[in-house]
Formats: sequence, C-alpha cells, structure tokens
Amino acid sequence: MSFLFLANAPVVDESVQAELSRLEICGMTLAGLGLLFFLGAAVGLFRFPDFYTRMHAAGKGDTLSSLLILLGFALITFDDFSALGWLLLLKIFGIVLFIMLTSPTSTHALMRAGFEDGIEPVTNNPKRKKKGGAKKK
Amino acid sequence: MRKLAVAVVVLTGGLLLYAATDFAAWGDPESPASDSDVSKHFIAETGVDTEVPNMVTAVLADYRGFDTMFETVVIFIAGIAILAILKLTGKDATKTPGKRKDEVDDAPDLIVTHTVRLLVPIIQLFAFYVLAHGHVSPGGGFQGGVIMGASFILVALAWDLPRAMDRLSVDRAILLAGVGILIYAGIGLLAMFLGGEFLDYAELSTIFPVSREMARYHAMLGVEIGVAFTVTTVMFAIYASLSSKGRLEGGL
Amino acid sequence: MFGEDGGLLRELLVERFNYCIYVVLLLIGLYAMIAKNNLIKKLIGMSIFQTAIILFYVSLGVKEGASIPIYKPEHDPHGHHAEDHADHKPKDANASSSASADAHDDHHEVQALTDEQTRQYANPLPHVLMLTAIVVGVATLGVALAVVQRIYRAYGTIEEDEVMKAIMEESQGIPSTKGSPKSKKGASKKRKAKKA
Amino acid sequence: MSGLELFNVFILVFLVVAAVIALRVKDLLIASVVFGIYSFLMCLLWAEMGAVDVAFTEAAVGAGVSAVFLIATVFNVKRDSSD
Repeated sequence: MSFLFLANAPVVDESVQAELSRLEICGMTLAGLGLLFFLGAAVGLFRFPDFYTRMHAAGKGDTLSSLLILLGFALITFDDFSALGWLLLLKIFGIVLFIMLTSPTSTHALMRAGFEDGIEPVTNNPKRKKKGGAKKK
Repeated sequence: MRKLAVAVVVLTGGLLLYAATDFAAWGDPESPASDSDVSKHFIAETGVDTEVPNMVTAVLADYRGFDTMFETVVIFIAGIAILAILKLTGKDATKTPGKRKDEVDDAPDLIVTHTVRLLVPIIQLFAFYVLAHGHVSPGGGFQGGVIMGASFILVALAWDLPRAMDRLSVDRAILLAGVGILIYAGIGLLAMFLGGEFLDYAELSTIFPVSREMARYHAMLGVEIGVAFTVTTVMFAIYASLSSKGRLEGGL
Repeated sequence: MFGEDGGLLRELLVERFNYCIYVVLLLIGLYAMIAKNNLIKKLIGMSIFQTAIILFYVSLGVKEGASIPIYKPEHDPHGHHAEDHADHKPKDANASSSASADAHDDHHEVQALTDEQTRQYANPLPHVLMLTAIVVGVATLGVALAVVQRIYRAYGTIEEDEVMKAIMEESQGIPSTKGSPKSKKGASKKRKAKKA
Repeated sequence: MSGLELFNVFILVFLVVAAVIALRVKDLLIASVVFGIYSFLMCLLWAEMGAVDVAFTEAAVGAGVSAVFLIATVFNVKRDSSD
C-alpha cells in the first residue's frame, strides 16, 4: 500500500511534465475552483455580521471546496486506467462521502449550540429583534 | 515565578540551541541515528525475519514486543487510576448529585444522531481494517484501538453517556482492558511453553501449520488485537469518567 | 555566539530549522508548565512539551530522499512468497508445512536488503518509540485531567495560587476536620455567585 | 527551496503560532480547540516527514481523543482562566 503515501518521493523533474492530459487539466480546474470557494469561505468568515451568517459561509464553503478539491485529486490521479487508479478513486470517493455527511452535521450542531446559548441573529424584523434568537426558558 | 520561568527557559534554550549546532544536518542519510547498525538491521532484515512489509509494526510488536507490552500495561494502569481518582465512593456515591445549571438536558439532536447512527458502523469497520491491515499499511493496534474507542465516545457525545454505557459499561471496559493484556502476555507465555523465550513468536510454528516467519506474522496480529482491546476500553473509560465527574451518569 | 558572518545563524535557521522549532516548542511548553497559573494551561503546556520531543525524535529519523518505512513491492523479500504459499497450502496443509516452507526458501532464496536498498527507507526505530509515547501520553493526560477535576471538587478552583492559599489556610488556623467542608462550601458559594 | 520544504516551513511556523495562541487565550475551551489544531498540524508535519504510523496515531489521538478529554474537563470545571 505504500504507493498511497508518496510524501517523500523525489519531486518530479521539470522535463517530465511536458504535457498535461485532459483529465489532469479537468482535475486542476476543479481543485482551483475549490481553492476559490475556500477563499470565499474565509472572506465570509471575517466579513459577515453575526454568528449564523458566519457559520453559513464556513459550512457551505468548506464542504463544497473540500469536495471539489478531492474530486480534482481523483481526476488527477486517475490518468492511467489501472487497477490501482480505480482503488485510489474508490478511496477518494469514500472520503468525499464522509465529508458530505460530517461537515454539514458539524455545522448544524454548532449552529444549534449557538442558538440554544442565546446568540441573537442580526435581523431587520423588529418583532424578531425584540424576542431574540433563543427561546430557552 | 514568571521571572524564574524566563530564566530557566532562556538557559535551557541556550543549551539546546548550542547542542542543536552539533546535530547531523537535516535529513542526512549518514547521520548517526540513521547509519547505526541497529536501524540498518531493522530495515534490512525485518522482511526476512517476519514477512511483515511494515517495518514499524514489526519492530513494535516483535523486536520490541516486551516494551510494547508494558506500554499497554501503562495504559491499563492509567484507566484504573482515573477510576480510582474520580469515582465517588462511600457517602458521596449514595447521595444523588443535583443537576448543574449548565447541564444539557435537551433531547438529542435529530440530525446529529441520525448522522452518527449512519457513521458509527463505518467507523468501527474502519477500526477493524486499521487493526488488521497494520502489517502492510500504516496502522495497528494502537491506532485501531483509538478509533474504536472514539466511536464509543461519539455515541456518548451524540446521545448521552448512559446510551454509550449500555454498549460498554465502565466496569466491563476495565475487564476487557485486562483481557487485552492477557491476550498479549498469553501469546508470549505460549511461545515460552513451546520452548522459546518470552514473546518469541517463531516457536508458535510448532503447533500451527505455518512457517516460522508466518508464525511471527500471525502472532503479531494477535498481539495487536490485545493492544487494541486495552486501548479501546481505556479510552472510553477515561472519557466516561472525565465527562461525568466520576459519577458515570449524566455527563457531557 | 552568533558572529562569524552569520554562519552559525544560517546553519541553525536554514539547515536545522526543524531542530530550531523543536527547541522553540519545547521552551514554550516548559515556560507554560512553570509560569502558567491555571492547571489546564499547565497540562496543555505539558502536551506541547511532549509533542516537541516527539518532533525531535521523528526529525532524527528523516533521510533525504527516503521513502516511508514500508517495503515497496519489489523490495519485499517475501513479496511473491506469500502468493506461492497460498497456492501450495491447500494441497497438504498439515503434512509437512515446515518442509514445504524450506523448499520455498530454496526457490526464492529470501535475502536481506542490500545497503543501497536500505538507504531508500526512513529509519523506523524513532517512529516505533514515539508511536507508543503518543498513546501513553494521552493516557497520562487523562490521569492528569482527572486529578484536576479532583482538585476542583476539593477546592473549587483550578488556579494554582488559590489552591495553594486554600491548602495553607487549611493547615494553619482552622482545624483540618472543619477546614475542608468550610472551604468547600465557600467554593460552591463562589461558584453560585459566578453563575448568577 | 523546493515545494515540500516550503510546506514544511509553513507548518512549522503555524505550529509555533498555534502553540502560543493555545497558551495565551483566557478561554479554556478555545485553548482546547486550538490545541487540537496544533495536534493536527503536527500530524501533517509527521506525515510529510515520512512517519506515517506516527502521523496516523497523532491524528486519532491528538486531534481526536485528547481534545475531547480536555473539553470534557473544561466543561466540568470552570471555563475561564486567570492567564
């Protein structure tokens, strides 16, 4: 299984990467798109006014960008249609599935904890404003 | 106190940095640590002696098996110690502690519980995979055990502690931790009765129809299972005690 | 000390940056263990100290251009052996296993890795030592946290100076039998005041 | 300086930052979470150095279980710290 962990493999020569296959280009585009969404999530985390909108940015941006980057990796590693490539693809899809399940759940749990703690959302509705976000007690 | 701390830190830092200049250069293959006969021997001979491709597992469970056994004992002792420190006894145990103000008494969250219900079997399956596949990929008893214990902790976090304690009560956890060490020591003793030394797994080939190398391979798996038992149960016991102030009820 | 046209500094910061960071982390942990007043902060400092030492050990095991310490398929001395074994085993499993194994050994002439091949793998020994250290570390962290909770139950605080003061008061003026429940009550009162 | 070395240096610097933040914040819950981040960075660093087994253990233990232990304790004692 050591082929999965090429962390210390020597860096690829410049001369080798002469031409990118179509799959690799697709994968890199997806990964770049994921990075863009990460940037958006980070900006949102800093710029949004209250807890809920900030969590919204972090939760959605994180999930989508992780998925995009992982799918990009899957395409990049899957350029030779070998058995090992299929195995790797399967594992990456496992991770994608895991993130799709856990990331929204953790965002939801955090939001709920904040709501029960009585954090008030920023709103224009005067009726909501008076009542506040938490209805605990 | 702060001034004393700064003085000590500066002194130690100076000494360490002074020593750091004498270290071998970063990643030097000729450094004394990498070039010693011991390390070279492990890299060269592990595959011949044990048929295990992952050298770390082989060195952990076979060459340094005695060390690992007592590391497991240390974890077991930690589990017992936490119960001894935190568990309420005598007068305190009988009186029911009042609920604290900040204690969570809401119903468990629907979305979280459903996700956890979906994930826990996968996590436990993955723990078994990590445990069993530790010979050819990163993994082994410690990692698999921690992941397994984490799955129980996840149940306790998503619902509440009693729900997790239904699956694995703390008393049973400590019992199973002992069983893990018994598995480990038992394999060692079996090898001893078969004529070898303590934890000399190769001797097991006299009663099992495998070669000496494969005997070591399979005995390592048995030993890792013992480690996983102890680590799983002790991790959960520590969590259960810590999160409930030793009351083993209510809790986080 | 840091003279000689920055030679020493360069040596430390460029070639041994990992060691520098290990020293810095170790010092951060040490400082926290000595100077921090809060017991949980002390424990976090202890964990940082511990990981710094583990970082040091793992850094020692790194080799330039080396792979992780798991045999590549082409280097595994028993790489094909296992498959052959599986093929042959069903025929006569219990008849003469050791003899057949010996025969295989003759076939494949299992041999250790050469020096050239050995150089391609990172040093596994520090990894092994540190792997157990991590798990034992979390177990000891658990024990320490249990002690912290116990201290909190007894004194109602986890600040070091307040605990020391409570212990001093207990041992001096007030008789010990009365002292502990009194301090406990005071602590719980303080806690209630904070909550309200 | 190759890409991997740059990555290494980045993680090392972030490690020190995370350690300092974990020790400087007054809220112990934040300290626990930042300590989990520190552990995760450490795990990345070890995976990059080729110590995959150690990294795996640290990912399971440091970032997972020990952070939960710390948070469980913080939940049961008080949350704010004097320093």
